[in-house]
Amino acid sequence: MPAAFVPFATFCDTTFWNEVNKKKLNEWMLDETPKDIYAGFSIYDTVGAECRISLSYESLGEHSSSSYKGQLSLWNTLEAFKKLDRTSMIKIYGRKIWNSIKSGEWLNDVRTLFYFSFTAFADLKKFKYVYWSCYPAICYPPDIEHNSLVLDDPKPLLDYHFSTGEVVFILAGDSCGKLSRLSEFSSSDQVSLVIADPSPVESTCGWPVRNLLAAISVYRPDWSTVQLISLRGSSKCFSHIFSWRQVETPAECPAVVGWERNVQGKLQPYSVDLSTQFDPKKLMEQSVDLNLSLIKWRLVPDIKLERMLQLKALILGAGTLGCNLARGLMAWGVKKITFVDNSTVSYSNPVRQSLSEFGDACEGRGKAETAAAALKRIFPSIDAQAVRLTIPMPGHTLADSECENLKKDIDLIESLVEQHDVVFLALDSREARWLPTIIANKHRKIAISVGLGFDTYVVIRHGIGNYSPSSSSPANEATEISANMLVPYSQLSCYFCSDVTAPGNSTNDRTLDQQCTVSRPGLSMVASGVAIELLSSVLQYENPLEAPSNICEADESSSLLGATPHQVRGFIFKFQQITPCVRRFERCVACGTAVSEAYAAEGWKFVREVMNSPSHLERITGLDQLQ
Amino acid sequence: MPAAFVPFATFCDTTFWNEVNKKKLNEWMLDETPKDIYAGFSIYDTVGAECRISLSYESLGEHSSSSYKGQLSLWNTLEAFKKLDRTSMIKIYGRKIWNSIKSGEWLNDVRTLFYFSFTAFADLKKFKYVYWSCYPAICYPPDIEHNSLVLDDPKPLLDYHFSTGEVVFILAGDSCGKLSRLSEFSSSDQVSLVIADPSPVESTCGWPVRNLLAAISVYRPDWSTVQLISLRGSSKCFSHIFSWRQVETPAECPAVVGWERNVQGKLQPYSVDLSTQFDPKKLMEQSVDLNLSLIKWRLVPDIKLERMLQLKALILGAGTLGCNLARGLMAWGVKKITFVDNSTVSYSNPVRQSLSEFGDACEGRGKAETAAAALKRIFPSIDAQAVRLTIPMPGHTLADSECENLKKDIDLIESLVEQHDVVFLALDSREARWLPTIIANKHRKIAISVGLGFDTYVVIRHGIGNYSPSSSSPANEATEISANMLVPYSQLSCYFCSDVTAPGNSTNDRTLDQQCTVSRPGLSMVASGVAIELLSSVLQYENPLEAPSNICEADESSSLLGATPHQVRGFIFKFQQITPCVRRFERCVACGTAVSEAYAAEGWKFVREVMNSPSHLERITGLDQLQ
Amino acid sequence: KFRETGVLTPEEFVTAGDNLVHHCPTWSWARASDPSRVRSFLPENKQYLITRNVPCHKRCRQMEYDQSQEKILTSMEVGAEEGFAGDEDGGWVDTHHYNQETGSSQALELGQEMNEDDDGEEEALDLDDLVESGGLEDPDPNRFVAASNKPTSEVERPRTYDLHICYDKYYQVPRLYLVGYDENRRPLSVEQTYEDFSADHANKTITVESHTSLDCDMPTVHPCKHAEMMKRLLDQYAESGKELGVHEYLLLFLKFVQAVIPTIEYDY
Amino acid sequence: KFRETGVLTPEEFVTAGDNLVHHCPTWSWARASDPSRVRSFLPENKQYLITRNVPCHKRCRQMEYDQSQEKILTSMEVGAEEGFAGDEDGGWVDTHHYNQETGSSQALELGQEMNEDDDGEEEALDLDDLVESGGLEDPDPNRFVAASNKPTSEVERPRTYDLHICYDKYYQVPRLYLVGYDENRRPLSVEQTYEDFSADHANKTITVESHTSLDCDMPTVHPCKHAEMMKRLLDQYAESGKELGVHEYLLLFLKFVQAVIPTIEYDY
Ligand SMILES: [Zn+2]
Ligand SMILES: [Zn+2]
Repeated sequence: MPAAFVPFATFCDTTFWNEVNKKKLNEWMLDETPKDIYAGFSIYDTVGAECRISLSYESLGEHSSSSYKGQLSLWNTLEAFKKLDRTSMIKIYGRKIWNSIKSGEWLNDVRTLFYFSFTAFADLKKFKYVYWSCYPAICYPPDIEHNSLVLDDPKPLLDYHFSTGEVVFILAGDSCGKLSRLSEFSSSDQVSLVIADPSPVESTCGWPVRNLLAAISVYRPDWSTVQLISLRGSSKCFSHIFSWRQVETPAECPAVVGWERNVQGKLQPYSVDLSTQFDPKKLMEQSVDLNLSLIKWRLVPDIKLERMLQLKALILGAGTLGCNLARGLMAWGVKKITFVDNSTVSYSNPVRQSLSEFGDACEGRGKAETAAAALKRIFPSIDAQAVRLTIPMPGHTLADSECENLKKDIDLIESLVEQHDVVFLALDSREARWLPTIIANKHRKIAISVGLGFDTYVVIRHGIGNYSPSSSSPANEATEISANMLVPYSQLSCYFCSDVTAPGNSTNDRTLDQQCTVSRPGLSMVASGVAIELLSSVLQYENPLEAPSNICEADESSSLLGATPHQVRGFIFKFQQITPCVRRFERCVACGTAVSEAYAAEGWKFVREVMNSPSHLERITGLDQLQ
Repeated sequence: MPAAFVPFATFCDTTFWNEVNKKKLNEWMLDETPKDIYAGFSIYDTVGAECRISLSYESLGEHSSSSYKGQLSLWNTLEAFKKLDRTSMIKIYGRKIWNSIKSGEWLNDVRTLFYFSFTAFADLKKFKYVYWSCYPAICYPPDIEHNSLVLDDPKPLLDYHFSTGEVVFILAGDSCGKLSRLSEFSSSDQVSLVIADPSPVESTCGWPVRNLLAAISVYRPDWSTVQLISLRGSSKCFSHIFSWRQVETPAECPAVVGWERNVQGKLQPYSVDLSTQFDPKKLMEQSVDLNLSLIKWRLVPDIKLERMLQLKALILGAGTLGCNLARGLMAWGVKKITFVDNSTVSYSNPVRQSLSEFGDACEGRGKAETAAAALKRIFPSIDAQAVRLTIPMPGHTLADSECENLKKDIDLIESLVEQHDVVFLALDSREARWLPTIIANKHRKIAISVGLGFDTYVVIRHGIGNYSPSSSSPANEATEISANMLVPYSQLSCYFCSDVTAPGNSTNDRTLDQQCTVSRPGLSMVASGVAIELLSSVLQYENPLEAPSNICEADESSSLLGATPHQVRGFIFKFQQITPCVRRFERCVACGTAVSEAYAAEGWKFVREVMNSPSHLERITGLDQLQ
Repeated sequence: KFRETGVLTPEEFVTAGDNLVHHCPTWSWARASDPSRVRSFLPENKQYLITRNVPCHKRCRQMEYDQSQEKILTSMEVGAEEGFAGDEDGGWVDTHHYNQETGSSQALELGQEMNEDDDGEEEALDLDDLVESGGLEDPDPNRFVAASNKPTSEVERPRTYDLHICYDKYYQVPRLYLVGYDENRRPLSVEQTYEDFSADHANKTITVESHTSLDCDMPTVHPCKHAEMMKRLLDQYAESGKELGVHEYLLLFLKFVQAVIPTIEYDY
Repeated sequence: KFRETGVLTPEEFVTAGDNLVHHCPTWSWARASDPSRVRSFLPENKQYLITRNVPCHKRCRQMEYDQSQEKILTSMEVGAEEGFAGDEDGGWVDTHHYNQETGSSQALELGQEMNEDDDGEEEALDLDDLVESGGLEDPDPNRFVAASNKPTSEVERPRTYDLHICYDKYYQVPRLYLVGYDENRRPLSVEQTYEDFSADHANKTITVESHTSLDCDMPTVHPCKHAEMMKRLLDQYAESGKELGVHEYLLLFLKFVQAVIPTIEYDY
């Protein structure tokens, strides 16, 4: 039966490419001259139809005696890799082997028969690699026939192989010996060649046997047959008889084959994209996602992580709170964060605003821009944006010339709110929260206010959307609710609901801006952490926009992550936290119906009126009658 | 009476030096050629004995017509500034003025009489400046005598001065006119000269009058007297009669004087250090301190801020908690922070560990080193140190070869604890907290453990020091305490007091290392914030090392900042926080007497024994009998 | 409207500034230090107001009790107590913030420490060899020298201040910045500046911030309570029958400033 | 001691490794990738153990129910439940952590999303013109080609894995790293690797971390529960009368690994 030989298949592990990256960057640089390379094989493989060649980090460094030697040609451009004249190349490598055969060198160093070529191009920026191996096999002698029978006891051969590390050796009678001792035997009956055979296919020899047969047929032109034992570790070993048609040894190297084929048998290079394994940005994405998945895998299997991962968060105010909120969101996997702020980083900020540094203060960079840039420095894959804008505030009188800008600013805030899923009101003044409250309400977005006192903090999720009179009758709903002790999201109060005056009237108002605000430094972290976790719990409610609050006390079973209280208020001076639930106030200056309607009807003109005269709010809500 | 003239004194405000900095850096660079400079003066000054010259940001740019013109010679080196031949220089400037006088130029541009020189050297790196002004006064005519009488109604003169901006003009009868009209008058009786006089000294004219007199005496060699009105804004105006000895106008410029003298009357340059106003690092120090002072000034006048500012904090573990704790400390003004950690930043860290970034993960930097570097980037004046060290842990068997290192590590930890005032145990495993607990106890340092669960956190301040039997009888003290419901600091439990097994026995232990720890992302911020504020409250207790805890509930009046509970435990799944108080357990595996004594007696050998066999702890504490 | 709320529009600020410059010519309008600093809602040549060389003879701790200032100070104090709770969410925190009436501020420990640091002499530029004891120029008999029988006390060599009044857009009130000079004509450090404010009060409101129109950081009286204070003063005037026009706002504002910095000699 | 606690000293790891290499010559010792990575407590030439080319024929979701593995899986599950509370402060948190018994993990949404992203074809290197349909080399009648009557199913072209066993100093147990290859000999992404683990269990313990001895990040079975599991297995053996020596530790460890990655053909 005509002989067949199992071809090689190259497996490059990630450590190999990693080593290529390092050597190319630090050592070889633009040098394209071929480098020595070593490849491992195993006699234990039993699966598949190829002899596996392994390239790993060791392939470019030290090597064991039982590995094949070859050359690595790493090209600087894809073009060079593609243009390579592979037809000539295999001939050159074939000639090298042929020379070893003719000179008898192979008897002392059998690895010269197995010399291979590894051609590659590495895109070090994108971590993409193309490679193509050539394991030259000389098509000689002609018309090889092959028969085999099972070898009874390969153990002594395996022992010899492992103890000497020799890949090819001879067996004569019961004793093994070096290949060079082949010269001692004149007849092919007296001796068997033994080869550590990487072929996984039973009774079919591996690729390296080809050049071995060529070598023997040249070395012993009088022989037309040879016994060859294919040594395997995990399956039966066979003793093969190869025979061929005797011809005169050619002067020139015969035909050579051996470019590696793909799994479909086509001659084609391999390409591999290792960016997920090497690109630091992707590695980081992976790590961050994995880290979050641990929550799902280990603790809360049903958690809807994607609600965090896909969340778009708008943070109004990039100060102490804004920075910490963004950090909390980022840690939860949120990938889209937009900051709005109108001021610049001053020297007192960096020690408290956790996304700014000394250098930002020196340069007087915008707070929003600074925070967004820091997020990207921390996690390059995040989509962090900055908008510099002053939020229109009640009581902050507007000159006529500024109306055009007011209109533009309000449009911008509207579109920002629309484009995000949650709005954090981390602003430093009461009145700055007024317009965002109205706009978040209008667009039915989750809005969470975070505020700090000196040693107290408050986190409130604003009621979502107006009470809609067209739905089920209010009376019934109210009854039902009070029975369940649950206040629906739509009925929760906003930041302003408990006020009986409009914001921005500076006589009654206690607004302090950021320079005036004094709070215990740990407070911002506590409040931000609480706000983030309140959001994460709300998002785990079946429909987050309907997450109710228990009117009595926090109900642990509200969501997968526990309670979804309406407010969390903390008192650091006694390390206490409470979770009050307050119903929407119909005459609220921010979320009350009258205000929503006025804003819907008049838009920026309504805002202008309130800016110039906050008491307008008290009139339209009817608050003035209550005072 | 012989005439005296009030000399000039130069006042450079910070905006002037700021402008010099900018121009020198961006425009002049190494160019040393003199630049035009303008100086302001005021006729409203009434205090002091000098005519004030003001240099401000305007001095190097646009200038009003009522300012003096001069030249700025800014030298690149202090040597050049010092070597300057000032004797020649004043002569050169004097000659310029003398030329204006001789040519009559001064009649059209009187400011040529007041031409001055400002020589300076600016150390732009240290924000230190030296300068010396010269206001040349020609000592001519000789023997000037002077008499004066009060002017009744200066108002018309002031009006003329302000409306025309003219510094010197004439008064003839009731009408004012340009100086150039002086030619119309042949007798000194017909006309008065009016000068806007910066002198604050009543009835004594200012320095610029000198060159004006020289000019007149040259212009009118036939005159030996002149009437001159010294125009003042805030005090009485005087009409002066100056008379002098008539001499022939010299061909060469007479003697010139005018280098500015210091307040003691010495000829000497001025130097000024504006680093606190310009050096960004100092500006930041100032801002940070100021920001903290607001707490004292506005809210808690008696707060002992210096206890925070001088605190030395040791943070064991530079992970999520360690980073946030450091940020909290920095925000409280702590200037000395040392991190201990043994691991490097991995890709999943930066989104949670608030002192690391993507780049740190790429480079695989040490966590402690990364955190310390970040602190310095945020606030360059902070003294942040990093120590890479693995804390010896019970149950982590030690090979004999590692004993030498163990000894060294323990010595290092001991000395670190000794050198700091507070130790934060922000470690990721239970057993890693064991040795630090013992050592902090030994050195009587404040030790605060912070730990995270998935949605729970705990902050414990360990009891300080062992109960010392030599002091007042334990029985009495205990009674007294229970009566007050206060547990003294020395009687508070540590992190391990409620355990009945030794740490580190992995069968019973639930230790999870950082890769295994899963906690809700907001938690670390909350716990760190709480821990920092617990510390800040404890530090405000009269003797912080004696701050007791109320056994019932947090007592707001404990310290200036409120309660000083023993523990704060939080449950984010219901947004609740409790403040339990637990007494020290005498058989505690970490703070129990038996353990302290064993460590005191055997040191690292005791640690080694526990590392190899944690149950040793249960034996020596007698815990095994309780199990 | 300013009488109701104490606040001022930019236009009213200009009106009041013009009036101030007219009545007190020590004051003048100033321009921004560079075009990028021009605030568009104010005329280019009226960006802020400035006066220089205001003497300050004694430090605040040297000041005797001055009955005439008590009333203003007291009303300020009231303002400070009510306002500085540092609380953005007034309604619910009132019951537990610290009572500011107890205990007056101690001497500023922090500032003193920093002073010591700053006085480090080792880094001073070496100028000794430059001191000329004569020879630089001829003797000058006509140079005025303050009569030697007057002691060269602080009264004679007072500190001086340049005062800047800017407009604060956020609070819609005037805002005061100060640049001080010591007896040796050197700019004062912030800590030195503090010595000229009443420790009980001024420390609460003086911060160092960047000037609205210049490229410098300067001590400034924080304007968060200005509107309220001004309203109080306006009310006092109204009670005594005087109704102030908006152009007189800054004259009144200077009275308020004098209450904050009582040591300054501000006599016009 | 290892029988009591399930942990191993470095010396014991080497002993057990030598034994593994001796009995399963597919395994061999390996060196660190560079001198800086050498861990001093292990011999330089015995830094970790490696075997290559372990086939993995089917994905985990294709695997039929296998009675024989049930017991081991169950005991693992117990371990997971008790251990992964994510709590450093066990004593007090137990009552309120989530009950992990309810609900099994759903398919990994996150991973799938990422896969889609990664499969972006637009950035693939253009290699079409390189595909040689012939002419590159002579026809080769002696090349072995798998008989065409066998379907080229997954069974024929399995995924393969390289397995690395390192020593984890912190947990004092062996630690498994894996490098997988797909049917086209390309390294597997982490998400693909997950397909070979039992979704209910393995997801909880597989992370990607840097290899102890190499410069690469690789999927690894987190060792935090190894000691406990090993102790369980040792106890099971002890109950059935077999007392394992420390040198057999790694053989037992491989059984444990097989429980985690049931799809792997690991037959020695
Ligand atoms: Zn509302
Ligand atoms: Zn204890």
